[in-house]
Formats: sequence, C-alpha cells, structure tokens
Amino acid sequence: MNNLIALIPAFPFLGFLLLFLIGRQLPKPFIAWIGAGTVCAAAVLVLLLGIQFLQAPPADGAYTQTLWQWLSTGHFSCAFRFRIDALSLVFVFVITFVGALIHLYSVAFMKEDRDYARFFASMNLFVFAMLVLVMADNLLLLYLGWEGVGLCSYLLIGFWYETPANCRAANKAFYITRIGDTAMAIGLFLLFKELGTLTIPDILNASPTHFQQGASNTTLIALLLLAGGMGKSAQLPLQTWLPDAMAGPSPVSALIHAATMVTAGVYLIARMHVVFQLSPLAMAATAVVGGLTLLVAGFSAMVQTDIKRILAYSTISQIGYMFLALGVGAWSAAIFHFFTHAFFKALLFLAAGVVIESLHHEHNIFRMGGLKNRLPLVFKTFLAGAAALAALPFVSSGFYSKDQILWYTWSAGGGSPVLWMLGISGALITAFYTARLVIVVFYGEMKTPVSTYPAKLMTVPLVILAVLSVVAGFVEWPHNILHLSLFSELVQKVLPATILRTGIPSEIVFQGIAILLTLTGIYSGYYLYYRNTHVIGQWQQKPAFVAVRNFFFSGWGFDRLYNTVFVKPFVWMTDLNKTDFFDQINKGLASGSRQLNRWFSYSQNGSLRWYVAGVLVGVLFILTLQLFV
Amino acid sequence: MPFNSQTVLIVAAILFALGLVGVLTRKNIIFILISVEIMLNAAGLAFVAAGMRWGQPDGQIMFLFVLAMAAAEVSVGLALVLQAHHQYRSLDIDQMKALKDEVPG
Amino acid sequence: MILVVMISILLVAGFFCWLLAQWNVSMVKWISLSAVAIDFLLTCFILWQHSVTPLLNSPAWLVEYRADWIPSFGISFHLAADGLSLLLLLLCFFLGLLAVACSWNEIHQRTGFYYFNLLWTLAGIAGVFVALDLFLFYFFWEVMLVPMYFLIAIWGDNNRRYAAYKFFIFTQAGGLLMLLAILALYFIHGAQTGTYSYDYFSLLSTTLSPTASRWIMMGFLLAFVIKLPAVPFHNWLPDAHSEAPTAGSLILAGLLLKTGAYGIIRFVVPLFPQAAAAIAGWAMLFGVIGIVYGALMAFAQTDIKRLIAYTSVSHMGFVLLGIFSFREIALQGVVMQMITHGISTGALFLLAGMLKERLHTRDIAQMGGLWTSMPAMGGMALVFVMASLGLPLLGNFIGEFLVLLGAFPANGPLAIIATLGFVFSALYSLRLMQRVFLGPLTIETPLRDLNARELATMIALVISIVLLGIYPQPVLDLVRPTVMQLVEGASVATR
Amino acid sequence: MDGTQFYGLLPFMLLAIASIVVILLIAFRQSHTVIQVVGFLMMCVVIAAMWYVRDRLPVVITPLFIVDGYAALFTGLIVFSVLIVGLLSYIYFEEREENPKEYYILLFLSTLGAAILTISRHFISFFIGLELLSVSLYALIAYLRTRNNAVEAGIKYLVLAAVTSGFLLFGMALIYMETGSMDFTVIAQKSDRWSSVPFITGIGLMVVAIGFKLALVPFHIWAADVYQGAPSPVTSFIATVSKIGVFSVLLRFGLSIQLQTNTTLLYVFSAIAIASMIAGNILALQQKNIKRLLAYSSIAHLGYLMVAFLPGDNAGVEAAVFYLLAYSITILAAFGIVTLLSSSNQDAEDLELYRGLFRSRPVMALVLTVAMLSLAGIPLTAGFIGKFMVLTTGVHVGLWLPVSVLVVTSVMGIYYYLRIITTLFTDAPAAVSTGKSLHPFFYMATYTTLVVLIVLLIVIGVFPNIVIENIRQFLRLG
Amino acid sequence: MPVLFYIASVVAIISTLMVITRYQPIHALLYLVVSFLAMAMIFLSLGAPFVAILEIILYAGAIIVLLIFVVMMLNLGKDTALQERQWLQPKTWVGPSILCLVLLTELVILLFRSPEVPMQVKPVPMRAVSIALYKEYVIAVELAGFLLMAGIVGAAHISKHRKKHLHRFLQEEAKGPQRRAEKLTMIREKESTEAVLPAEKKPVKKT
Repeated sequence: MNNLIALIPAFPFLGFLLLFLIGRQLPKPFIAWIGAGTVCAAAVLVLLLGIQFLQAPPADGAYTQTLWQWLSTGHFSCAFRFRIDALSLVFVFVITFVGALIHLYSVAFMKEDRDYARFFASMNLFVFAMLVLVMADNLLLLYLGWEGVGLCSYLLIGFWYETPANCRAANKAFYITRIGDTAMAIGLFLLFKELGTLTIPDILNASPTHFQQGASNTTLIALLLLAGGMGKSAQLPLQTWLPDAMAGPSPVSALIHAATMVTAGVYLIARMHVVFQLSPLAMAATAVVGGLTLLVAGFSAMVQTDIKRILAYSTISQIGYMFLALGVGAWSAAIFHFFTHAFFKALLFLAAGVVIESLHHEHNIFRMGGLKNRLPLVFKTFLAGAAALAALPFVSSGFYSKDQILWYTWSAGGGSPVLWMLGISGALITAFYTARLVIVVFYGEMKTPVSTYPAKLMTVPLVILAVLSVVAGFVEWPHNILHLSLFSELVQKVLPATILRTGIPSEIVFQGIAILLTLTGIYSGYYLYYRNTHVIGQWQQKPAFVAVRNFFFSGWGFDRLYNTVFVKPFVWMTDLNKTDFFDQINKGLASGSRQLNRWFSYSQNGSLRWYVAGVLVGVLFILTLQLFV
Repeated sequence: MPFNSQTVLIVAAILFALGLVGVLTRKNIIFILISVEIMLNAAGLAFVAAGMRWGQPDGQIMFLFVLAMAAAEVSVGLALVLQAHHQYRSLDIDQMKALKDEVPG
Repeated sequence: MILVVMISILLVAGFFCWLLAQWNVSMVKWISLSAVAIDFLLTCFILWQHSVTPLLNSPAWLVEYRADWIPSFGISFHLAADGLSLLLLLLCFFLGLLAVACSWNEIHQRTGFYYFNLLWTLAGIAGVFVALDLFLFYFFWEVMLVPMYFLIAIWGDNNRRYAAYKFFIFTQAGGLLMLLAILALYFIHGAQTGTYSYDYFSLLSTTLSPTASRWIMMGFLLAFVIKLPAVPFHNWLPDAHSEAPTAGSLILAGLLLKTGAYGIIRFVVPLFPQAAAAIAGWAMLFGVIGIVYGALMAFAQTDIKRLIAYTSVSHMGFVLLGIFSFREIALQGVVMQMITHGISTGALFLLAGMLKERLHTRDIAQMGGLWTSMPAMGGMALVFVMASLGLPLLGNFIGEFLVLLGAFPANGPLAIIATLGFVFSALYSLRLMQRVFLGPLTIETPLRDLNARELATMIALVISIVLLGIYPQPVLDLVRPTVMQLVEGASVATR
Repeated sequence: MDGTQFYGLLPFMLLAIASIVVILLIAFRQSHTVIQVVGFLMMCVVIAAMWYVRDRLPVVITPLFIVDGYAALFTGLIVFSVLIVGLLSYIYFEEREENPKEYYILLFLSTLGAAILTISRHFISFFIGLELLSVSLYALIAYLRTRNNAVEAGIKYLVLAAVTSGFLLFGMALIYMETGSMDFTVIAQKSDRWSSVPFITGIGLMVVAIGFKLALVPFHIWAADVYQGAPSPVTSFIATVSKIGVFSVLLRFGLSIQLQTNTTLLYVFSAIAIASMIAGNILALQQKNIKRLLAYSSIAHLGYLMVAFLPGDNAGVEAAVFYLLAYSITILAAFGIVTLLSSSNQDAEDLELYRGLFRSRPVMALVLTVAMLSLAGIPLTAGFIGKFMVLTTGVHVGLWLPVSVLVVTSVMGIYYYLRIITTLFTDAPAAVSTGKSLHPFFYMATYTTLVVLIVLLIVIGVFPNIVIENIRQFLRLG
Repeated sequence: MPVLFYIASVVAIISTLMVITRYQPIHALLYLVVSFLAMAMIFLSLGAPFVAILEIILYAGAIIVLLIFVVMMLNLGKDTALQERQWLQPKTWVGPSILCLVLLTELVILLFRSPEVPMQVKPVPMRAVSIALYKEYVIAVELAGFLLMAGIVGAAHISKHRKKHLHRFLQEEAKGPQRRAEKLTMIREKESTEAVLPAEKKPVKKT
C-alpha cells in the first residue's frame, strides 16, 4: 500500500491532464466518465487504504511514498513525498469521498453547460491539489497544494466568466486568500530560518527542543501560519471573499467552499500543532479569531436572503467553531467538526443547488417556499443537513461535534468562559437561521413554480450525504452519555489529546444549556417565520432595526471598509503614476538636451563678425586662464 | 629713452588689436581684408623684432613668408570680393548670412 | 571550439538570410530556423556529454576556447562555458527557436534583413554568455544592441523610433560606463602584475583598494542594472518591449534582461567581492523597490505589452535581491528565476503578439471575453499568467521561493516586503487575465484560435515551465559549482 | 641636399610635381578624365614612394623637416584620403557647370600643404605648410563660385583663417622672442621655457590657429557653415586631410616640447577638448542638414581625439593615429554617399532626402549606416576600436574628467547618428532620383570604393591588431 | 634710434586707427600706406633695412595697389561711405573694442611678466638674410612659390565670370527693387539651367 498512495492524487491529476489537453474534443459522456471516474477511483483507493490503516496501522503511524527529489540546494532539500497519517487520512477520506459524490452530482448538474470539460478539468485539478495539500510531507509541497486549490477556487468561482460579477468574485477570492498565503510563505521562510527544514515530521520533532515556550519567534511563526489559515478558511478579517464566492456553480460551493478547501486552514493549524502549542498567544489568537468569526458570520447569516449566501456565512461560522476548538487545544474536536461539517454542508449546498436549479435559478429564499411537497426528497435530505447544522440533539452529527467543542471551550486547557459564551451564542444563532432557512424555503406558500426535477444522479449523492449527516456523529459520543470515542482515538495518534482544566463543573450542565439554546433558536425561527410572520414585518418598520439588518446583511460592512481603506487608494495611487514618474526624469533630460541644442544653435547665426568675436572670446579665455592659473 | 623687446612687442600688440577691432567692427569686406592685413603686418613686426633681439636673420625671413602669404591671401580674398560684389551687389558682410543653423522650434 | 562554431553559425546564417532574401523568402526562414536548431542541439549535446560524467566532479568550466585577438592590448578571444553559461545558452537557443517560429508569418517586409538581425542578436547574446575576456564581453555586449535596435526601429509599432532610441541610449550609457570600469581594472591589474590582460581569470586576482573597487564596481553594476533593469533605470524597458515586434519582445524579455543578471553573477560579485558585500544592502533594497514598484506599475497599465514589461521589472527585482544576499539557495533561485522568467514572460509576449495579430490593438480595454472564441489561447494564457504570479508547480515559483528563502536570513525585513510582491503579482496577473480573456465578449468578428504552429510553440513553453516547476533539480545541479564558487568568494570577502 | 635627404623628400616632391603635371595637362587641353586618372596615378606613386623610402627613415633635413615613421604614417593617411576625395570629385564635378580642371591643382597643392605639416619641425615649415593648405582651401571652398553660398563660405573661411593665422604668427613670434629659435627641438632644449610667461602665452596664441583648423570649441563656429557651403568632396577634404595634417603637427610640436608637462596648457587643452565634445554633440542633436551635422560631429570627434593628445605619450600617439584612420575612412564613406546622391544642381544635404534610402538604394544605405555606427563607436566597426584606444589612453593616465565627458557625450551622440540611420530605414519614397548614368565606370568605381571602405572599417574593427602592429612599427622607425 | 622707433610707432598706431575708422575705402587705403611707411621706419630703427624696403615695395606698393584697383573697379564711393557711416555707431563698435582692449591689456600684462631685455640694435646684414634664405630655408622658399601659385590659380578661378550671366543679372536688376533673397533664388535657378544647357544635356527636372 505504501507504494500506492501516490496514486490517490495521481488519478485526479490524470483526469485533469486528459481533460485539459483534449477535453474540448471529447463527447460529454466521456468527459463525465473521466472527470467523475478518476475521483471515484481515488475514493475507492482511499477506502482500501483506510481499512488497511485501521486494521494494521503502519509502524511509524504513517504511510509515506517518495516520488522524486524536488529541490535540493544548500541545506535546503525538499522532495515530492506523500505521507498519510491519521490526520491526513481523515482529510483524504473526506476529500475523495465527498469529492466523488459531488462529481457524480455534477455529471448531471452541469449537463447543459458548454464548458463541461473545463468544469471537470478544474474540479479534478482541485481534488488533486487538495490531496497534495493534505498528503504533503513537507510544507513546500503543502504550499503547492495550498496555492493549487486557490487557483482552482479562482477558476471555478469565475467559471461562468461572461458575467463580470463572477470574475470580480473570483479575483476577490484569489486576492484575499493570496494575502493569507503570503503571510504563510513568510512563516515558512521564518520556520526554515529557524529550523533549517520544511519537512513536516522534522519540524514537529525539532520544534519542542528548538523553540522556547512562548518565545516571540515561535509566536510570530504561529501567527503567520494562522494568517495563512485565516485567508484560506475565510476567518475574520479575511472572510469577505467567501460569500461572493457563491458565484460559482453549486457543486463547487459544496466541494470547495464548504467541505474541503476552506478547511485547509484547520488542517494547517492541526498539522503544525506543535508550533502552536509552543505559543499560548497564537493559540489564544486562534481561539479569539474563531469565536469572533462564528458570531460575526452568524449574525450575517441571519439576515441574508440568498440561499447560498446563508450557507456561505454559516460555513464561515462553522469554521469559526473549528478555529475556536483548535485555539483552546481541542484538536480532535476541531477535526471531528470538520468531518461532520463536510458531510452536512456539502449536502446543504447540493440540495440548495437542486432547489435553485428547479426554480429557474432563483436564489432568493423569499421567492421560494412551499417546496416541501414539490421536492420531497430534497426536503428530507435538506432537513437532515439542516438538523446537523443546527446541532439538533442526538439525531444529528452536528450535535456531537459541536457539543464537544462547546464543552472544551470551557474546560480545555486554553478554554475560558468568554470563549464558551461566544460559542454558545453562536449555537443559538445557528439554530435560528437554520430554522429560518428551512421554514422559508420549504414551508408556506409556493412563490415560484418548480420547472425541473432533479435527475437520479443528483439525488443519490444527496441521500448518501443525508445518511452520513445523521450517522457520522455516532463515531464519537460525549463521555457522559456513551463512552465511544473512535474518532478521537484515531486522530490522537497524531494530535495531542485535549487536556482538561481542573475544577470544571459537570459536562451535563453544558450539554443541557447547549440543547436548550439550540431548541430556543429553532423555536424562535419557527415563531418568527411560520407562526407570527407579521412580527418581522413590524420590526421592519423601525429604522434602527433596518439599519442593524442592513449592517449584518452587508457582512458587517467589511467590504465597504476594505474598499475605502485599501482598494480605492491603491487603484488611485497606481493610476496616478500610470505614466511612471521616473520617465519624467528621462524626458526632462531629453528636453533639456534639446533646449541646450537650441541655445547653442543661436550661436550659429551666420554672422562672420560674431564668429570672429567667438574666436576672440576663445583667445581671452586662454589668456585669462594663464593670468590666473 | 632706451627701448627693449617688450616695447616693440607692445607696439605690435597694439597694431594687432587695432586690426582685430577693424575686423570686428567693419561692415565692408574690403575693410575687413585691410584689417586682416594690419594684423598680419603686426605679427610680422613681432617676428622682425624677435629676430633682431637674437641678432638672427630668421625673423626677417619669416617676415618674408608672411608677406608672401599675405599676398596670396589678398589675391584670393579680392577675387572673392569681386565675386561677392557680382552676386550680392554689395560688399556688406551682414548680407552673407545664408549659411546658419535654423534653430529648431 | 564548439562555442565558436555556435556563434559563427548564427552569424553566417544571418548573412545568408540577408543575401538570399532576394530570391527565396521561405528558404530564409528555414535557414534561420535550422541555424538556431543546430545551435540548440549542440548545446544539448554538450550538456549530454557532461551528464555522462557526474557534474559535481567535473571542472567548473566544461568547454573552453582561447585564441589571441589583439595581443598588443592583451585581448584574447576567450570563450568558456560553465553550467550557468550552458544553461543560459540553452535558454537562448530555445527562445531563439521560438522567436524564429513566431516571426514566421508576422514579418512580411525585408524578411532577409529581419532574420539577419534576429540571428545576430542571438549571436551577440550567446557571445555575452560565454565570453571570458572582458573586452570580448563588452564587444558582444554592444554587438547585440545594434540588430536589436533595428528589430525595434524597423519592425516595431507606431512609436517604435522613440522606443528604439531610448533602448539604445540607455544601454549604451551603461555599456560605456562599464567600458571605463573595465579599462580601470585593466590598468590597475597591469600595474600590479606587469602583464596587461583583459582575461577574466587574471583579473580575478587583482587586489583593489576599497575606493577603487567601489568605483569600478559601480561602473559594472550600473551597466548591468540598466540592462536588468532595476528601478530607477527601467524606463527603456516598457517602451522597448511594447513597441518591439513579437520576436523582439520575446528576446528582450527572455534573454536581454538575463545578460544583466548574468553580468552581475559573473563579473560584479567575483571581481569585487568586498565592494559588492558593502553595497549588498542597497542593492537588495533596490531589488525590493523594483519588485513592488514594477508590480504597481504593471497593475496600472492598459497596454498589454507594457503591462507584461512592467512585470519583468518586478520579476527582475528578485534577481537583484537574490544575488546580493550571497546565499547559495538564493543564488540558485536567481538562476531559476532567470530561466523561468525568460520562458514565462516570453510566452506572455508571444500571446500578446498573437492577440495583436488578431485584434490589431494592444489596449486591454478593447479586449474581453476572448476565452469564448479562443479557449486554447485562454488556457495557455492562464498557465503563464499563473506562472508570473508565482504559482507553485510552475517554474517561476521555484525561483522566487528560493530567492526569498535565501534572502530571508540575509535581510529579513526586505525579504518580507519582497514576499508581499506575491500579492501584487496576483493583482496585476489576474487583472490581465480578466480584462483579456474573461468577462463578456466584446469583439464581434470571429477570431481564429491557435493554429498548429502557435500551439506547438506554446506547448513547448508550457512543458518547459512545468518541468522546471516540478523537477528543477538538474538545473540546480548544473549551476551548483558556479554558485558555490560565488558564495565562497563572497564569504571570504565578508569575513 | 644629399641622397638620403632626396629620398626622404621624394614623396613630397612627387606631390608637388603632381600639381605641376595637372597644370601641364590643362595647358595641353586634356580632358577631365585624363586629369583624374593621372592624378589618381600620381597619388598612388606618392604612396609607393613612401613605401619605397620607408627603410631609409628617419631623414632629417635641417632645420625645416624631418621625415620619420610618424610623418610617413600621417602622410600615408593624408594621401589615402586624397585618393578617395579625388575619386569622389570626379563624379561630383563632372556634372557641374564649373571647369573642374583647376580644382585638381588646388587639391594637390593643399594636400602638399598638409603633407608638409606632417614633416615640419620648424615654425617656418609649419607656417608655410599651413598657409599652403589654407590658401588652396579658400579657393577650393568657393570653387563652385556661383552657387551653394560658396562665396559666403569662402569669405568666412578666409577671414577667420587669416585672423587666426595672425594669432599663430604672433604666438610664434613670442616663442621665438623667448627662445631665440624656431626649431621645435631647440625650443625643447630651453630648460627654463615653462617659467617664461610670454612663452606659454605664445603657445596659447598658437592654439587659436590650431584650434581653428581642427574646429575645436571655441574656434569651431565656422565649421558648419563652411562644410555646408563647400562642395561635398572639398568638405570631406576639410574634414579629413586638413585635420590630419594640422593634428599631426600639433602632436609633433606637443611631443617635442613636452607640452603636457605644463599644467596651464594642460588645462587649456582639457577645457578645449571637453568643450568640443559637449558643444559638438549638442549642436548636432537636432540638425537636419547632413553636412552641418557631420561638421558638428567632427567637432565632437576632434574633441575625443584631443583626449588622446592630452597624455602626450606613445599610447596616445598610437590611439590618435588609429582614431584618425578610422575617422577618415568613416567620414570619407559618409561624404561619398552625400556626393553620390548629390544632383547636378543641389548637394544632398537635407536629411529628408535620405528617407527610405534603404528601400531604393540598399547598398548606399548600408554604407551610410555602417559609417554612422562607426562614428557612434559601436563595436564591429573601426570607430569602436578607435574610441576604445582613446579611452584607454585617457584612463591610463587618469584623466577622469575628460574621459567621463567623452562617455556622456558619446551617449548623447548616439541619438543623432541613430536619427540618420532611422531616417534611412523609414518607409517613404526616396526623393532622390538623379538618374545619373553618364559615367558608369566611375560610378561603379566609386561604389566599389565605398563598399571597400566599409569592409575596411569592419575588418579593422574586428581585427585591429594588424593595423595597430603596423602603426607601432612605423612609430618605432623614428 | 629709439627716438625714431617711438615716433614711427606713434605714427603707425595713429594712422592705423585712422584706417579702421574711415568711411571712404580710398581714404582708409591712403592711411594704410602711411601706416606701412611708418612700419618701414620701425624696421629701419630696429636695424632691418631689407625688410623695411620690402615693406614699402610689397605692402605699400603691390598690395595696396591691388586693393585700390579693386576699390576702383567696383566703384566703391559714396554709397559705401554712407553705409559705413550708418553702421559705425558707438553701439556697434564699443563692444568689440572693449573686448579687444581686454585682449590687449591681458597680452601686455603677460608680456611684462618676463624680465626686460634691452633691444640690441645691431643690424643683420642683408647678406646674412640672403644666405639663410637660400641655404637653410631654400625648400621653404620653393614652397612659398607653390603658395603663391595656389593664390594665383585660386584667384584666377574665382574671379572669372560669365558675361551672359552678368547680363541676365543686370536685367533682373532693371526690373525694379526686389527682395534679395528672392532674387538670389531666381538667380540660382537660372544658373542651374544654364549650367546644364550649354553642355548639351537635357534639362533636369527639378525635384
């Protein structure tokens, strides 16, 4: 098996190559086969690998395979080497499995599109890059994947490039993530300067001895890596790109902007946990960023009207939970939430895609409604996903993962009541907007007629994901209910176990509060949007409410802020100097010479007397020189 | 009142300068030629004086050559004057300004 | 001897092109193509010859040729190539092939003279890369200017004369300063040893007083940074690049700029290690200024070729930064950057040329949505746009990453600012992509996608840039001896 | 005069005889062609004689002359230039209204004057040579007396030359007064010469005349007008022969009295060199008349040449000879094109006439292009090696200011040389359509000569060693 | 002897001053004769009788006669005098004169920087001059012959003019006052056609 892990990314890459080079000449079924088939093949491989890994774990906890020496110069050396340990395995599994489902879904979803081949080529490239990211043995290779997924994200957000808004969204996504990437690159340089290596195991081994606890350079490195993660995972203050990224096709949103790429930041931090652990400040920062993000995004999600934007903000919010968990040291909890979130958020996006597709590309939830009976299957699956998102107690995977995080935010080593407060209020908000979403879209009267019904190939992935959204959480139970911790046992082969603070009240209290708040949230959604819909209408008469709503709606005004503070001055400045003021120096020299030429030309006026005077002046010059030298 | 070499040179220099003033101030080409002759003559004087100072004939010989040169010069010069008079109907040096730089704008 | 053969093939073929153009134009094209191809194969042959024996153990100078030229001044015809030179020769002939290919249908007037100039420019550049006699170096340095001038001034765009003058005058100014510096070095060396020689190896042993060393080095450096170009000497570049014909831009960006970088590596640092170390900080600063400034300028441009030209300014900033950090990694990165920038920017200019051929404009405001009609070109453009913004997997990233990695220990703050260049490069690159290929289609007339010749050219470039991105090790190994020498020299000097 | 002296002076006698032969030919009413051919042969004979007497050098004819390798080099250069000028003259004058025959008398007389300058070692021979050169030139410049402002140019040149000759004589007289001799070597032996102010003043006044002949700033203002007004072959003659002759005597005088050891004079010459380089190049920048442009360019070039004069050592002499050689070939080629393109009623002066020449007459355009590149000092041409050698001498003795000015102004100069080249390549119907096909043989000969000149330029540019070695060998002779 | 020298010098300077200030060319030439005669006296006072005689014969004789001949031939009279009178305003001559004065002052200062050497007036015999002339400097004398030949040939060529041409020119003149520049261009056009036609070439079309 050791020699086969390279095949996992190789399959999608092969698919990409074929589609990129000759895709336009192929008929659509062929494209579908190549595009979806390669990812499915990878998924199968991963399944086999996973089974083997669980049954007979490798000696050093990881499978590795070196393809070739990539770079070797001086004391810097880097290879194309893949490495799968437990952490990677989780990610690889999610990527290939969810990826395969989404590819299958896309085969039907994108059927009518002209650029079928380009779509699958980009998707395959994305899967390849994402796999490289999580399977990388060194940070340079990781960075390769990291940038690769950014590229694919760019390509797929701007997939329908004829619309300028889509291109703008794509560019915005790339620019903002690039800021994070650049910070991360600086982090890599710093890390290399300190440790002389970028190989992940070496870093993990060397860090505790090389760095001192809380030393400034450690903190700096960790913060820079965090910044990288913030960009890619759309955390405050680099979160503004993700809502706009919904311009891409729904499968793209599902795969890239919900399930996989946006969690790369989580992976990076988890991967570099040793460095982070050495810096309490960085840990705290991670937690605070996560906590703030989940609230900010949650508030925005409450008032959105575009179904995909709601989901986008909820994604930001959920990743905020993961960051929060990472920040308090609840490593496995974060990964677990990633695991469940991947399923239910992919499901939600795919279902949303079906809804949108069925309603003539209608995105506004208030022009939907009453779909419960028209699209029953979609409704049921969507409900499963929504339940997980809202963390409906016991019957949803989201409950298990989120509950764990909430518990640890109070009790883990880095936890604190404040962080817990952030998390728990986020839970309330999440429940509220989830309820709002489901109720507005599926209940009430129908506002737009359903035009098309989803194909089989689209519903099957929905069902599979719905099942997973429910059952995926069962691998890990709260300690006080059922002592089952399959997931954290697996992950803790790589990540440290969460250390609890002492003197914590019983867990049951927190669970109770969480459940209570979730239900409250769901009920208030139900109350406001189903029972007493006029309440909202009354509120909307009040300017203060409208102002607050608009503020949340615009994503807390971040876009406008960045526009005025960064974008406009930048464009103004570059435009001002478009002609390059250095050129003025040269032009000045040239025109100066011309002016001199003009002056000198006046001396050539054709008058003999003047010429003799010139000679005379020359003589005087020579004689004067002799007089005074 | 004895005189020394410098005195002679100064007389030559004064004549030389006068010739130069003539070249510089006169408008008529004939006058300019005359002034040139004065200058050459002044230089010849300086030579003769220098030869005398050392008691050598070389200064005088040089004067001879200056004379020859002045003659050749004047002959060509006067030929040019004639030609100029035919072409320009005037000996005004200021009318001969066709050759000059056109100052670029 | 093989080096002499290479250069003379180009020169002679150039002559034939000129003479034969009267009779048969297509033969001219084939002659020039085959001349460059032969040179390309010869370079490959040398490389192959030396890859049979492990490179690390062989002497640094793999090929050498030496003959007297003007013995009365101690000038010899001394050509030699080490790994670096061979690599650059390879690049030179590779891009030369592409230049011939891309001119195939573009040039209709005075074809013979065009190819004469093209080949002579290549010959001059090849000469610069292998000349080891300073006089000879200067000779080649200037020889490549005149044909290049003609390429711009005759076959260029509307504002070609201005651009050509500017190009020539800038580079000539630098060149003459370098000549002064060479002479000063020659006399100092002669006074010390009694033998007057322009030979690189003899001059290496010159001991210079700090002041003399500084001044002489400045002469060299100025010539090279003008060619590189570093801000604030870069103004010739946007004009020259944008007005030149496609092949001209390709050669300018792909090769001519490299001669500046090559000069710094080959002459400035080894000849004046102390002085170079003394100004390293400033040089790196100028490199960083170039990175940022070039990127900002590129962002503001609306002329596609000008935009690409300014990206060159930005990318060459990395070269300056890398060289003057005197770290092995950074220097390896510099070499990578030189090669990959040649390929990627060359490719972008090729694309710009193709666009110009089809749309008759260079204004990106008049383009848009071209992907719809020309998906193949769009795909190719995407690859090179990504290369220029430093996407891993493509060659440029390796260069920039290594430079920054190496420069980081040398000067952290500057390296950090340079890294911000990643963000700026994304800004201009994507802007280019979006304005040209994305967005709604603005041009009604049907456009022809890449034809077979163009596609072949582009694929060759794509393959090379990807190969360099995923397997750059041969390049690194090839230049290691040169780089090691440089680093040792510099470390001795700074000790 | 003994045998050796006779042999030494043989080439110069032959030169003198050439002019008399022409007079005789005119007396016997021979045609232009005959005169041209005979003149050409005579010049060849002079060169042959020079080669023949080479082994007997140096020959001193006290007190006036010394015929040494140095003189042989410069005379060779002068006669070579005259050969080309003569060739150009044929096609130029054959089609014009003037009787071209006297022209050759004057041409050979002024050549004799220039040649005399190269062998002068005495003020009298210096003066006579200079005046022989000048007086013939007055007539040559105004030769086409009814047109092209020839009279104006002639008068300007005559008056200025006479005035500056006055200064020369006055200066010589001062020196003679101080030293008691007019012989260069005797003057050099006066050990207290540098402490004598009138002596230095005398040299300063002599510089006026020399500067005038070499068109150095500030005595340069005549150059453009005279270049423009004179017939093209005469212009090329002024640009080459007259300058070579005068420069050779300046160099000989400077070297023999060790002029360069005096700071004041060094300042004077440096200032003149610098001013010439700057003014020449600036004046040429936007000039649209090619003859005027070449005049300004020659001012600049003589400025460069002065940089080689400043060190006053052997390397400087070598550099100067080489530079003059390269410069003469180039200028002759350039004026050759001007002559070829001149119609029977108008010299091809306006740069506009050269538009699109590459299209209509590629060979001519090529010749002019290479000539311009050589003037600009671009490698592969002799001009580059010349400039390189001048720079070398300058750097060697650390003349940093003149050398830097040289570099900066050459960069400036490139602009106008390129301007000419660009004009040639600009697409436009060539306005020149002279349709001259009267003397195919002479046209072909001229063409061939120009091409040979250009080839020579390139060959010397690529393999300068042969030339440099030969120059050294000649200089070693005496 | 010094007295003679001083008197002659003063006469020479004053008459030269008169030369350059006269309006009538003929007056100036007469003053020039005086100046040359005074110069001859200076030569005599210096002990160079040979040169003094040459000065009178050649300068005051031949050259002046040549000049007078030209003045008469061109009939330079009142018009020229008027032109000169109008021209020679202080504003035209003050500047150049000051410059020349500066030159003179500088020359004098420089000359006085060397120690004074009394002039030993010991006449060089004419015989010595002749011997030197025909022994050491004989080649120079021969060259002087060539110099004069150049002068003669040049003067002969330049002063030639065609009758027809002059005639046409005068015709032009008769037509009334025209601006000189226009005239000149017309003349040139004529000349060029004339130049071509007599040689039986077909008229070249003007470009």
